[in-house]
Amino acid sequence: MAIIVDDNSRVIVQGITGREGSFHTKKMIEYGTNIVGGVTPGKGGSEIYGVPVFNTVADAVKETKADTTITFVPPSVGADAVLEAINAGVEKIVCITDGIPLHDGLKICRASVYNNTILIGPNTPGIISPSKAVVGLMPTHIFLEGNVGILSRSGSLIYQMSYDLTKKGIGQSTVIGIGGDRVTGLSIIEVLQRFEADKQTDVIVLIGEIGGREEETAARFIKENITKPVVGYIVGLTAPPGKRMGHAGAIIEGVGGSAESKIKSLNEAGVKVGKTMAEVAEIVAKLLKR
Amino acid sequence: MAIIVDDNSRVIVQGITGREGSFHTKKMIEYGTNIVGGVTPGKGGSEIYGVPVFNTVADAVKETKADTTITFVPPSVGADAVLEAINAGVEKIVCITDGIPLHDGLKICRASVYNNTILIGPNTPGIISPSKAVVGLMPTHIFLEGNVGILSRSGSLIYQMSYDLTKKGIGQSTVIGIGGDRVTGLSIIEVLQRFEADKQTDVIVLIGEIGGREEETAARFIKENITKPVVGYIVGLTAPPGKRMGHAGAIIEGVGGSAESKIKSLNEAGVKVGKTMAEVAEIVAKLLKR
Amino acid sequence: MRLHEYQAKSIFSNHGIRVPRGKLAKNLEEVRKIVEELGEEVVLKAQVLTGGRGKAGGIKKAKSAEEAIEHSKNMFGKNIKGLTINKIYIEELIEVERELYLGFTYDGLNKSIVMLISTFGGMDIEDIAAQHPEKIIRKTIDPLIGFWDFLIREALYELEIPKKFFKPIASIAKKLYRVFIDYEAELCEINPLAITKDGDICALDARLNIDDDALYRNPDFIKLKDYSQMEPLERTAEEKGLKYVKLSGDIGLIAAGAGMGMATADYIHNFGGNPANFFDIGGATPEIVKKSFELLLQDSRLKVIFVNVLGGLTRCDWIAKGLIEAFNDLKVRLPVVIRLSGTNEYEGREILIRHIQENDLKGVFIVESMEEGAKKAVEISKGG
Amino acid sequence: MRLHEYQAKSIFSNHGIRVPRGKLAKNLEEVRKIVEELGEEVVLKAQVLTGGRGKAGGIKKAKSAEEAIEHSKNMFGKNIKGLTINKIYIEELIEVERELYLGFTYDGLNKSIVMLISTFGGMDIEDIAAQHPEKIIRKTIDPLIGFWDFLIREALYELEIPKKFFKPIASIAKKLYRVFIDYEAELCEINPLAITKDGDICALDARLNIDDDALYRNPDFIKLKDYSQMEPLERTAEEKGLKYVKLSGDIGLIAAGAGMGMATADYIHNFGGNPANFFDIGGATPEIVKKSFELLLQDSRLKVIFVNVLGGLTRCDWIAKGLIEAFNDLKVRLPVVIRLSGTNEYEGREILIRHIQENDLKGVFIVESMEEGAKKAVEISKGG
Repeated sequence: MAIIVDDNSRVIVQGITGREGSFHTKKMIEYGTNIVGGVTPGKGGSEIYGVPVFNTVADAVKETKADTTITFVPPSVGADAVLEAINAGVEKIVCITDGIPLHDGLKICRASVYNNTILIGPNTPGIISPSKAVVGLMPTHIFLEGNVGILSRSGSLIYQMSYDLTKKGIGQSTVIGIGGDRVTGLSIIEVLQRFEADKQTDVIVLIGEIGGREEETAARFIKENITKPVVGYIVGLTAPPGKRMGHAGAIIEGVGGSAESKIKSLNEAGVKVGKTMAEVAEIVAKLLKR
Repeated sequence: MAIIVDDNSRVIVQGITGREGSFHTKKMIEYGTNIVGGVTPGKGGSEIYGVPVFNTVADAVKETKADTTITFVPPSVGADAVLEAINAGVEKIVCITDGIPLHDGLKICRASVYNNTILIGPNTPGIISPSKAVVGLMPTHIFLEGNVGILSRSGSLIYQMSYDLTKKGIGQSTVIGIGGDRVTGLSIIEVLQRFEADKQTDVIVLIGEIGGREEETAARFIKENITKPVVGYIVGLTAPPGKRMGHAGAIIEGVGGSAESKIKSLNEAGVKVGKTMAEVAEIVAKLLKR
Repeated sequence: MRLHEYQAKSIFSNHGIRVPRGKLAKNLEEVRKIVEELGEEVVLKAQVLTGGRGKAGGIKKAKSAEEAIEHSKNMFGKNIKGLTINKIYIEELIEVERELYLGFTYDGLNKSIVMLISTFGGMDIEDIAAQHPEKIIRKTIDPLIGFWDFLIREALYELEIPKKFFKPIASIAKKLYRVFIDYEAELCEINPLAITKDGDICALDARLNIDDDALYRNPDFIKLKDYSQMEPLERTAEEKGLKYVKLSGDIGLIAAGAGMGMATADYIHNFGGNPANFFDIGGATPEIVKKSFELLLQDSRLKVIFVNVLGGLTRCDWIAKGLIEAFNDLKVRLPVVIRLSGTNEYEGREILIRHIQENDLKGVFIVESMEEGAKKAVEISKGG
Repeated sequence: MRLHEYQAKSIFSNHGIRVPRGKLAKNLEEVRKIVEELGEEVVLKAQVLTGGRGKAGGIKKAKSAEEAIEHSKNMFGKNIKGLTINKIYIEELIEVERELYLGFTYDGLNKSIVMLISTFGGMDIEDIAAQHPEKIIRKTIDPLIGFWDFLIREALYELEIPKKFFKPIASIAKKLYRVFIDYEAELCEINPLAITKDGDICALDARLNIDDDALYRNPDFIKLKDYSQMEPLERTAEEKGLKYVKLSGDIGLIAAGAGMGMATADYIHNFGGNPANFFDIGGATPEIVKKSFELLLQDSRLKVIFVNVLGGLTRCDWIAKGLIEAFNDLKVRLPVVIRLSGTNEYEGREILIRHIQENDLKGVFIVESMEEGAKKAVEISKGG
């Protein structure tokens, strides 16, 4: 099981011959991800790490039957890469690219909804189903196969959270960064639904952060639809209001969106929220012992 | 049964207080259509023919639970009216308006697909399920309830076709004009699928015309998917190539699109094509006697 | 509304697409001046709103002003497919390495915009489609998502165009798409799009058809309409807002609805007659009916008029009123066959029949069906 | 990037939105000239990039040049929320009948653009939301379908605004939406949008925040950036392309990833310490690490630096190289606590530990976890 990606995923890499694309392609292949090809315009016909390179996603899909893509491209062509993949019929798109303009982001996220494409990101570290496949740039050695599903907007926090769990011997079903951009594709709720339906997942860890209203909305959803235990962590308690903290999303604007309001909503939905990620790991450990 | 509209449809009229809107509202109510309200910005709170008038479609839907709308508005606001209805969650939109700019048409037709809204038209005479409901501006007295489904891009031809059938005592399940514009919402194929699934319909009459490729595509679809007998009529045999014959769609451009090629495709799909509509009526009569 | 080449080129050029240097000449004097100004070998192109100019002698090269004037004498005032040449566009001659086709239009079936591109430029797209279907790349553009680089990239790889031309062609494609959107075009086309000997890209021809229904948003274009390129009756019809198309026969047709108009022409043909026109008065007011009669009565070819109405939006009572006004105010010297059904048909027939009886109109025949009317009209046209 | 009111107003005005007549003054002489030019009662508005100017004395009315100069003397050089006033925008005073709020921004949750409109203009939208939530109308705009009339019509009916203002407000809303789209804004806002005593509509204030990620497509705006409105260290960081936010404590933080940066600050706080900043070096090269150190070492408040890396895109070996360069080339007089995990952590730790041992660096502490590092840094900051 696990969600979205596993050993059956047929993955291509957009920007496979670039510096980061090739570095992480190698790491993904080493981890066992079924990388079936890559795309770099102008490099079609060549090979890298034993997989064929194509000029277009359409060619790659036609030749490799890929169902998943990961984009390592500069922000100025980030939207183009995602739309190319949607247009070529790729089912799942992991958009690593950080810095895609807001208005491009709005268009591609909406286009992915309209075309029933799963878009993870933009500005995501990717997704890993430990021991099955990684489609992303995570440090794979900190993950362990198991029964905890983790999701977050922040990449670095899913690393830390997984690390804290793995240190305790608690493994993960799938760990997913939904992306740190102002507008992203797959939503927290859609990931929660998938974890709820996933047989491998017994506990869900939701990492939220200040800004936006998604965690509050997710809390309501959890209360009504999620039967599995959910443990939360919210980052940004000490972030000053009105200052942008790196992430585009991580800025408190308007009513709500503060760490306190998010923790309150989650608590009301029966979600235990840890003060540190180590504390979250302990709560998870207790839940699993029951 | 019948398709798309029947006595359960809850219909509002956009532009209900206008000259044509009010004229045809009266006729629809007289025929028995369940007109539950209307929309004219600025006339909200008033009444016409015993139904309430609202300022916006959203208000009308909220108050009347309408699921169907018919738009009698000028072409310059035709797209706006359709998008307002889509946005208000109306399920079925009959867009009478003739002369909506092409680029507006492209947008609203695509938007209706993305929002799973049934859009009939633009530039349609509407739809009638005889003895149940008319949502359109057809001369209702020429229709008769029965088991023949009729569809056409042209309004005047569905009148003539129904007239020729009714004269022979052959009734119709639903008669639908999908719209004469260059780009329209509900496609021939989608209507064929609905007639195929409709228990009231035993024979389908497809009226095509020169221009476009839709009839050719429909022919392939019929061959593979439609089990009910289909009878065809193609208009425009004597239309000179390259001249626009009233209908935007009715111009032969590019390869295919001629009346001959359409008749050939239909014949190959096992569809009998009549030379006149009276001949079509005779073919239908024979089919029904079997 | 189709623009002339010179008009379309001016728009393309304003959008950053390279076109040959050129100017419009309306007489021989201007031809001389322009050729001397351009100062090199030139191409003379007749500005007529139809395809196939080249084969019809509407495109000529000239090396000198004298040669240009010679050619121009053979062009001015001549007809190509019935359209008079009264303007010649004169351009520098471009040395061409390779000719492509590039165009944007809509695709009703897919509710999309479509880009067409081919390495077989210079031919009609219909001919390329027929002879080298694999050499036309069609790229579907979602009208809500718009035109993105990957589409042109895919197309150029499929066409196996050398990589060095990707950027300039992509750039032109984006500009042409911009024209298509900004001017609400039905069609905009560069054919041929030349790769020049010096490696540049240049639009040798330009076609731009603007959506008539959108002209109210681009009112400047209405002024660009060249009525000299229309059949006189069609021009009068257009000026009066009527939907009229001239055909070659002797039976005048007035029908409510485009489909009905075409079907009526087909029926006439089926019964051995020849329609003189196609006239759609769908949704008409009495005034439109009268105006239509006015127009038809100017057509000396006609032997009979057939009015065929099965009205929905079109109300039979209004049609009847319009007919009566026509009978009262115009000299209707031709026989008229009338079929009147549909919305308000009882009211319409009643007032019409009363008028016919009261005024004892001889040449007016009320028929019960479309077949009957078509047969009757054909019969009269044959002198029956 | 947030523009000044006067910059935004110029853009709005170019898009056909009426704004009061006004000019920018940089000194008292200009103030006098402008007030005399405007020739009537004026409003002086401090151009500082923060909200709440009015309450902080940044907006004053004046009936004469003398009065304006008096006010200006109290403004120029003063601070509002730490930002220096060095420009005053002077406008004609508009007689206001009624104040509205109108703004466009994005809604990440719905992947949409959103229009906000309220009859409670002049207040912060946050305050309206808190005090009169029913008085803010939110209209979701599909970014692919765009802004259509029905949305503003719905909003105006919901707000029960008199019908006569529909057209002018709809017209301004469409223009403001055009600005939002054309300038790739994150936020554009007119607050208050005044209905004037003479029945016209006028934008009394103007806010325009442009998406930093899209500036490469609108390079002219980079020049408009007012660095005088930034904290010096933040300004240096921005100029060097670093992601730095100044906080109030004494522990310098460098973390890989925005989430990790915030979490590190939270952890520090949890253990009783106070972060002096937030610094995200996610995906950094060695050079970025060194530059970050350079910046932090300029901050005299600091007692310790905590480097917290659990790298994905960020490679630990690169971080280590950057740290070594910093140790070699800069005078690192502060203790440094380092946590290094993730991608290439073994390589990174190895070269770092070797360097520490070989150079016998005393103040550098390698820790095993985020908690340990946070505790150690707090301890040092407390003089431990």
